[in-house]
Amino acid sequence: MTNLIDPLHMKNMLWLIPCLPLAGAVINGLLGKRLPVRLVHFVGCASVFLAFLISVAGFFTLLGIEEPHQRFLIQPLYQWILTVWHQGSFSLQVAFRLDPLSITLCLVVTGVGFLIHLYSVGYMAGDESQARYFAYLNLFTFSMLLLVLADNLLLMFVGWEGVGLCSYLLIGFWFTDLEKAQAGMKAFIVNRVGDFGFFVGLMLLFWTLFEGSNGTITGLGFQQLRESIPLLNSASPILGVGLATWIGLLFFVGATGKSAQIPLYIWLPDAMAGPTPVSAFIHAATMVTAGVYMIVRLNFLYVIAPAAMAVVAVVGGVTAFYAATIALTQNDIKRVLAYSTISQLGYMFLAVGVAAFSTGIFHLVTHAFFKALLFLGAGSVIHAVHSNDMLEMGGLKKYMPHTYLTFMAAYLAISGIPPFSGFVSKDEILWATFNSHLPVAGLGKALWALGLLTAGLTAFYMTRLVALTFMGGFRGGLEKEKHLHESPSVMTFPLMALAVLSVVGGVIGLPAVTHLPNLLHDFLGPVLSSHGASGHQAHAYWLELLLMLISIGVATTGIYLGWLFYVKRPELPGKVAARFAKMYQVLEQKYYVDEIYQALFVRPLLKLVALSGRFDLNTIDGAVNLSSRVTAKFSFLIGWEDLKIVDGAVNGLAEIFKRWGAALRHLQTGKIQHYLYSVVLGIFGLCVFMFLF
Amino acid sequence: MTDLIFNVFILLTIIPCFWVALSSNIVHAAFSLLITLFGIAGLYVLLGADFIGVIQVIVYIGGILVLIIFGVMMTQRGKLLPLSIQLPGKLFGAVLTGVILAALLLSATRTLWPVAAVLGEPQLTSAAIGDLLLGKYLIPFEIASVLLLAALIGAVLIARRSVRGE
Amino acid sequence: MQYSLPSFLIVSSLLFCLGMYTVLTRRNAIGILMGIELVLNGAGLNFVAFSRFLEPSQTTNLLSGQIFTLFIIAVAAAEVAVALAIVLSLYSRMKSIDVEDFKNLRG
Amino acid sequence: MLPDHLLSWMIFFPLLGAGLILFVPKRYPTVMKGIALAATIPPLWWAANLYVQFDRWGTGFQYVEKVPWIRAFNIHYYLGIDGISVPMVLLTALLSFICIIASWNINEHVRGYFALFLLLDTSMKGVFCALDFFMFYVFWELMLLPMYFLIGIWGGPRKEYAAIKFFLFTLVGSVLMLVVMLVFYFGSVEPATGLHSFDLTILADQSVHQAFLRSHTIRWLCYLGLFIGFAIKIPLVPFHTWLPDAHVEAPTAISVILAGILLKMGTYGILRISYPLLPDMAREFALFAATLGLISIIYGALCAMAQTDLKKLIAYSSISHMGFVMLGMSVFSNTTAINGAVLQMFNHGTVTAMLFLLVGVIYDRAHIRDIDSFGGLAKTMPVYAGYTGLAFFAALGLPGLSSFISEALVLVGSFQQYKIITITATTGIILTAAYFLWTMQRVFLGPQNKKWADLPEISLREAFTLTPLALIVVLLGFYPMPVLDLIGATLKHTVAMVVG
Repeated sequence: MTNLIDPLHMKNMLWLIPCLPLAGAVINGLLGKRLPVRLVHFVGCASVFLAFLISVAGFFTLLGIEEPHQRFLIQPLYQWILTVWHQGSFSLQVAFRLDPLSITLCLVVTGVGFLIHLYSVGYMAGDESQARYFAYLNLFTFSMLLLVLADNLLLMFVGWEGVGLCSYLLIGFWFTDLEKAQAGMKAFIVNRVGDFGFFVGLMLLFWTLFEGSNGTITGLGFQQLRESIPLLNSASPILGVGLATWIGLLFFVGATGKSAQIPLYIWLPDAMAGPTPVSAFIHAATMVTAGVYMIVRLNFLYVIAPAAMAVVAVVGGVTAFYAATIALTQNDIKRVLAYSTISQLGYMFLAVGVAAFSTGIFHLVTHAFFKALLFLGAGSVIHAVHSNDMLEMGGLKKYMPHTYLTFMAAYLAISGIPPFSGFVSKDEILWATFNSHLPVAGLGKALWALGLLTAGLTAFYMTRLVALTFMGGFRGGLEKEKHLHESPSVMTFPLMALAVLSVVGGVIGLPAVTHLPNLLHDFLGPVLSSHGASGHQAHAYWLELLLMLISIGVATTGIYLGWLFYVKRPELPGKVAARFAKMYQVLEQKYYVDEIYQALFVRPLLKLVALSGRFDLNTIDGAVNLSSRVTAKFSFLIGWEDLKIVDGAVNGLAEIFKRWGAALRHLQTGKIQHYLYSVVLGIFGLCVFMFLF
Repeated sequence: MTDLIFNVFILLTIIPCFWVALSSNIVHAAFSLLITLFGIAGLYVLLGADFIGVIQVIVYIGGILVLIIFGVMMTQRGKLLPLSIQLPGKLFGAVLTGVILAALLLSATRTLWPVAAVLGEPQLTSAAIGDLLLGKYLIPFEIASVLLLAALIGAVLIARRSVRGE
Repeated sequence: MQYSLPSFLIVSSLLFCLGMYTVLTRRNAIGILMGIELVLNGAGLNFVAFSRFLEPSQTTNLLSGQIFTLFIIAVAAAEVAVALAIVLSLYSRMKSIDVEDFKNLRG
Repeated sequence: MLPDHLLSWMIFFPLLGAGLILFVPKRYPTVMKGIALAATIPPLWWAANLYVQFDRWGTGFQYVEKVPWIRAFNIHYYLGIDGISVPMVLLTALLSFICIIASWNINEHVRGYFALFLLLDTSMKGVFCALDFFMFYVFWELMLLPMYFLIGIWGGPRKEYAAIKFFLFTLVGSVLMLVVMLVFYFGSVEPATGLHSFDLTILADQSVHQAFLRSHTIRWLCYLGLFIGFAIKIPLVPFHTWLPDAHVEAPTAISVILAGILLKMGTYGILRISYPLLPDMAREFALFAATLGLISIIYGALCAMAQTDLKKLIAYSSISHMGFVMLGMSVFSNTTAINGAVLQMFNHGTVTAMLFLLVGVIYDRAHIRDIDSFGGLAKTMPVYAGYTGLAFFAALGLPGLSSFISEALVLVGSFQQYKIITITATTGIILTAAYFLWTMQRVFLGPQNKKWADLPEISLREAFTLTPLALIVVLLGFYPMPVLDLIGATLKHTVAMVVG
């Protein structure tokens, strides 16, 4: 494929990718109410589809460039921020960078995004403010593309918080329902906590590089960062910890906020309050993966901070396991999928933690396919049953064949059954973890075991979900059963497309044992730092094959157990739950995490707020009023004292003058002569006075 | 010869003054004032101030005195007023006047006035006065005119109010 | 008395004092006016006499005294006009020009 | 076709309008409003021209007009602008124009209101263009008077208390400034004429200062006096309690002007007077000022969260935002922070103006500002909810909107000099997001409150006042260079001068 499009031409079209969805958002947002609904749908979907086409064109242009290390296009738009001073300057450009990593993400965002836009047309039919919905969805696509295509960290931060805003707007889309609005707010504030970490990391990075390079580094462009990153090692560590690690950890805090990892994941389960396509698009495929993308984009930083990498890996692994355990006991179909997303994200961070960047991205891509499919499937189920609770579903296999089939494809993929993409990417991660040589001896092996166990749990709770939803008899009451219907084609087409992708998806990153080229790894090569330990050194193929078999075994046992519990002997879960009542209850209540956070952060903050409010009201204001009262009293005192002493004297004086006045009054006789006399006397006296002296 | 004329005019000025001061009939006082003013005009001419003398006659006598006489005639209805205040008032006035007169006379005669050695021949002064008035003393001249205007308006106003009985 | 400066000053002083006496002792308002006229003329005479007899210094030339008398006459004219207007308006209101009756501006 | 004494024309043109209004008979209020509006349009046009023709790279003052005013004390009528004052003058012209439209439904003592308003407009522009300390002080005091009456007469229930409190607070500040002004006057000798001088440009070069003005304690006391005087105006935390009362009681348009421009007088004063005249003291006070700025940010945000009155909440948020300005201004190791600070002064002007106009809209309809009594307004007034949404997100510093750029610059810049302060300040953005979204939710989201179901949508006039501000907020978010390149050169010069 010689380059169909010459790179220069493509470079000028880069800005179209994010700006088309932005245009769609503006049109729908401002004029939406007046446009007919069909036009709103068309504008919404078309803008994302066009962006997808341009991304594909970009992809091929990149492929066209032979020399792998030249495979990137940068389009600087305009000077964004410029402050100059003597020792240096801080200048940032608004520029888009298209390189293998960002084009992969672009394709996922626009491709899956378009399918979900299509699906939303069906799902949101009948909702009265569709224009606003599509405007927000397009705005989200714009922010995500901005995040992915940004060429410097601050512009990425703009996209980073932009997606946070859109997730807030979309989660609280049906804002008339107060608790949905609260979920939106919770999401935004938790994201904001993460962004705090991101921003501090950004500042620390800039100034360390600025001082290190004494003034030559002036911006945060990735190219500039990549070249000057060794300066971090020379910078003096703070509190004994190397600067690279500090920065890595701070960025990771941002990532946990955005990609819902252990400390800051609490907002994702509540985010299910938004419409299901939103959950599929934002809270499964794109936004939550921003954290992973950011770490992979800054791989050159993390590579020189092994401690930070270890932390990422551990947090990823633990989150994966932790979320999987909670998913076991959830009855709301969307919450199960939410926790499963957190768990899969944990896997991605595990992969990135062990420096298997391309594998992390590979799992990100495959996860986008099957998780979006799962959510959309759940969406069409909810659309039919009008409730999220799995206990009211069951036996939908008969009523919704298409949804069932596509759902099964995704189910098999996520559970890790061989040919499907889920298996390939997850196994690749386990393999990379097994081979990884993290600073702590044996940590790699421990994490691998944890990952394996989580894979089993994943298989189990996915089987539980499928069993409760599609198998057995419909538990949702007879009259509801009557009008159970398959979703319209506009909804099932995306399901099928995604099903194909989740089945075939595995092909782009085949493991070494198959002796076939790992397309994605080679494609991403130049972007990732050279010594990415993605396990392609010479190693015993038999070991990889053995591990693969083990993971297949674990997956099948998980499925069997799930089938056993929920299909063959439905009473079994009740007995098990009874025996481990306490443990079950803890899981069921999501380890009481929400309550702990409430007690640990929210309530003290509110107390502090109330305190400062009162403090301000009566202390400072009080002080001011107090001072006014004191001066008032003091002035009264002076007034009293003044009244008695000074006043007395003054009055006495006044008396004297009054008497003299009375005396002099007689002089004013009214006769003119007397006045003339006094005049003449006066003058005469004056003359005498002048004469004598 | 000039001394004689001079003494005549002095008498002409001083004697009627006593009538003005003491006479009980206001009309007599007014006419004696007329004679005094003529005397003074004569003295002016004697002092070489011919223009001032003529002005004195025209303005002072022709204008002001006529006005006063007019005023006297206007208010002369009914009984003749006892023209001076009771005795103690007069006595006090006389004593005061005497003292001041003595002081003035003393200063007039005692001080050595820097009299010009030779008295220049008196020439016609009106041209020179004209130049001075419109040259060096232009501003006082203008102010005097404004003063007269103001007095005119004031007089009209006061008179008008009194006539309407406000 | 011979024609000399002191004699003139004597005459003007006499005029001045008689005028003052008239002013102080007259009960008739217009009488007082006449007194004032005498005083003014006394002063005028003084000026003319000085301008005639004194050595003209560089600031005051020969005729400045006479100019001054001219202004005195002007002022006198204005003064009489206003004074008569007042007296007549008082007369029309109080039917008398006796100074004793104008007492209401008492203290 | 621009008049040559552009600055004088711009400053005193509203005064002509005010004069004209006095002659309009009582029966024609709309004519008065028309004249008031007409009196603000030419200055706006001139300010725009000023902005376009301002030479970005010249460091000295431009459009200078210097005429001896009071010869006895060597005081000059000395006007001039540089990079810092151009955005402020532009902001003043714009906000005055908008506020006249916003106060179209004032209908008692219309003549008094608009005449005082135009007088206030004149004095504000005067402060921004004055280069003579005495003239600066005159305009500073002149600004107090109309403000006192505007709050005292047209204000809310506790207007007298608020007006007096505002007046006394600022007066204390200006008394201190007066003392310092006199110290500088008597402590300085102009080399050319040997006279004392009020001229800021001359006072700026240290050689002019006499012996006693060179002693450390005197300079320290002078800087402290000026600092307190300006801190009251900014307001920094210990001196801020007049702001919530003044805002709550002031009519809408006046609290827009109060928050939009008057708060900037404090920081502008420090940049125009404290830094050039006492650079060594500026460095010494920098840490103290930064800490006060930090306290303002955190404390302002906390108090804002505790408020139930919408206007008080926005008042406290202004304190928090102005804390950023103070933090940015006390960094001298780079110009990023100070550029961010001046940009934040401009952005805060537009954003808070929008916020107060929006509160005005709801107050005109519902006559209460209590947050908890509203609910579900987004259903009844969607367009209004849209505007408020934009304003709230701009205020909490969402990237892509103007205040993010300025806050980011301030934080990035000040990180170099004060690491711990900046990190604590960055937590401020979380608090800000929390209280704005919480307010957004209590007022707009949630079930539709029956009591307010019939509130009319935002009117065209109100929308007309909000749209230009909204456009500026969005434009400066994506492309802040129009303001940044305007202030760049001057601030580089200022920092160089302070670092010395």
